[in-house]
Amino acid sequence: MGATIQEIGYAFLETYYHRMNKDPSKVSCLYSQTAELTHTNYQVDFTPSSDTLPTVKLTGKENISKFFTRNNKKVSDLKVKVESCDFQTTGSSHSGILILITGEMFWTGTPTYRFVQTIILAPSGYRDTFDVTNDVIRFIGDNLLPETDVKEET
Amino acid sequence: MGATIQEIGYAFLETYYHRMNKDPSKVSCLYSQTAELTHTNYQVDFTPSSDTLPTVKLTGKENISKFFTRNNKKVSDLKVKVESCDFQTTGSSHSGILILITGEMFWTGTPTYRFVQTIILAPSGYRDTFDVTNDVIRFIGDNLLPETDVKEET
Amino acid sequence: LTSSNATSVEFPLYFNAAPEEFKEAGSKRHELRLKALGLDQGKNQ
Amino acid sequence: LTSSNATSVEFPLYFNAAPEEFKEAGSKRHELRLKALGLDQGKNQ
Repeated sequence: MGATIQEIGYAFLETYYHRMNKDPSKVSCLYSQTAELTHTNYQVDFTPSSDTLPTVKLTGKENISKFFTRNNKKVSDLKVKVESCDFQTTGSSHSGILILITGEMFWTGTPTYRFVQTIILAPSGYRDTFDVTNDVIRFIGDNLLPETDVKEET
Repeated sequence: MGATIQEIGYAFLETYYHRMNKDPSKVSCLYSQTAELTHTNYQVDFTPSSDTLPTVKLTGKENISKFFTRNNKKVSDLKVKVESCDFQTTGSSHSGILILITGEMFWTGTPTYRFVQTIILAPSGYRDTFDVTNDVIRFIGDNLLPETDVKEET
Repeated sequence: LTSSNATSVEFPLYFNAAPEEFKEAGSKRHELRLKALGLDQGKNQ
Repeated sequence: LTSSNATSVEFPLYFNAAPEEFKEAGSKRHELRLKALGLDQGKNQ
């Protein structure tokens, strides 16, 4: 394999975010048949005063395809700033790639939302191509205030 | 398999953080032979004015073992607050578990540091046990100020 | 293995420290925040 | 596949937006921050 995992990873991110922007209905082509996706729950209205967004979990390429098609408008409006990427090899014989991304995203008219995302790429079986097997996003609040009344655990 | 991935995941985290606290030299037993670890770089002095910490990447159980043993004192002093966990199944036949953690950590005398961490567990081959194949931590700054002078990309 | 959230866990979870122990460290972080915002007048210790 | 960081990339990376487009959205987030800190006097819009 000629390319480093960084090169493959960055090229993937370029394709991934570009396709969201240009053709959401084809984003699911990047996923494996049994992929799992935890992504922005677009069915819930964004709360203007909240600095995080809820997520929803989907399993399988078909459900993922429906998700991106149904939320076509929002998905294509997504704007992303990536602040860091960490890469590791993973899976059998380390032929897969794990990417840990941090950054901010927004949609027209919204504030920025800070997020972390983990994506796992596995060799697709075709020469030098990869499928997404896992994709998890989690939004990060600011946690600005010091803890004054910490909840007790039971 | 009787336990859910959540149950396995939380039980793992309990073991993982507890062992850091009680016996750092045995933390590496949780990792697979060829595991990759991106963790706090304890060889660099913490900068008091910074809200993030640098990380270092290690490959293989032997190097991971040396890392935890060399940094014994700091590792055993680690205190962790987990604010969210996302779980997905991963790997061949989805027998592995991906965990995306967000939270805060600190050491005696330091401020809290916000972090995100991705851990992948794969079946070890022994009945119902798992090895860590990947473990990546990334510290998150506050990014408090709005962007006034955005750097241009070339 | 299902995608259900059967395990009910209440966040945050604390490891190797009681919730109170996070207060002091958390206030140090908060001071860094105020400094970053230029709001740390009279609090420089 | 190595652990080297041969690929030099300058962060942040922008996708589907120019850096300037993040300014307005970023300032909305900043207003939420000031509100959370109780520092939003005279800025309620």
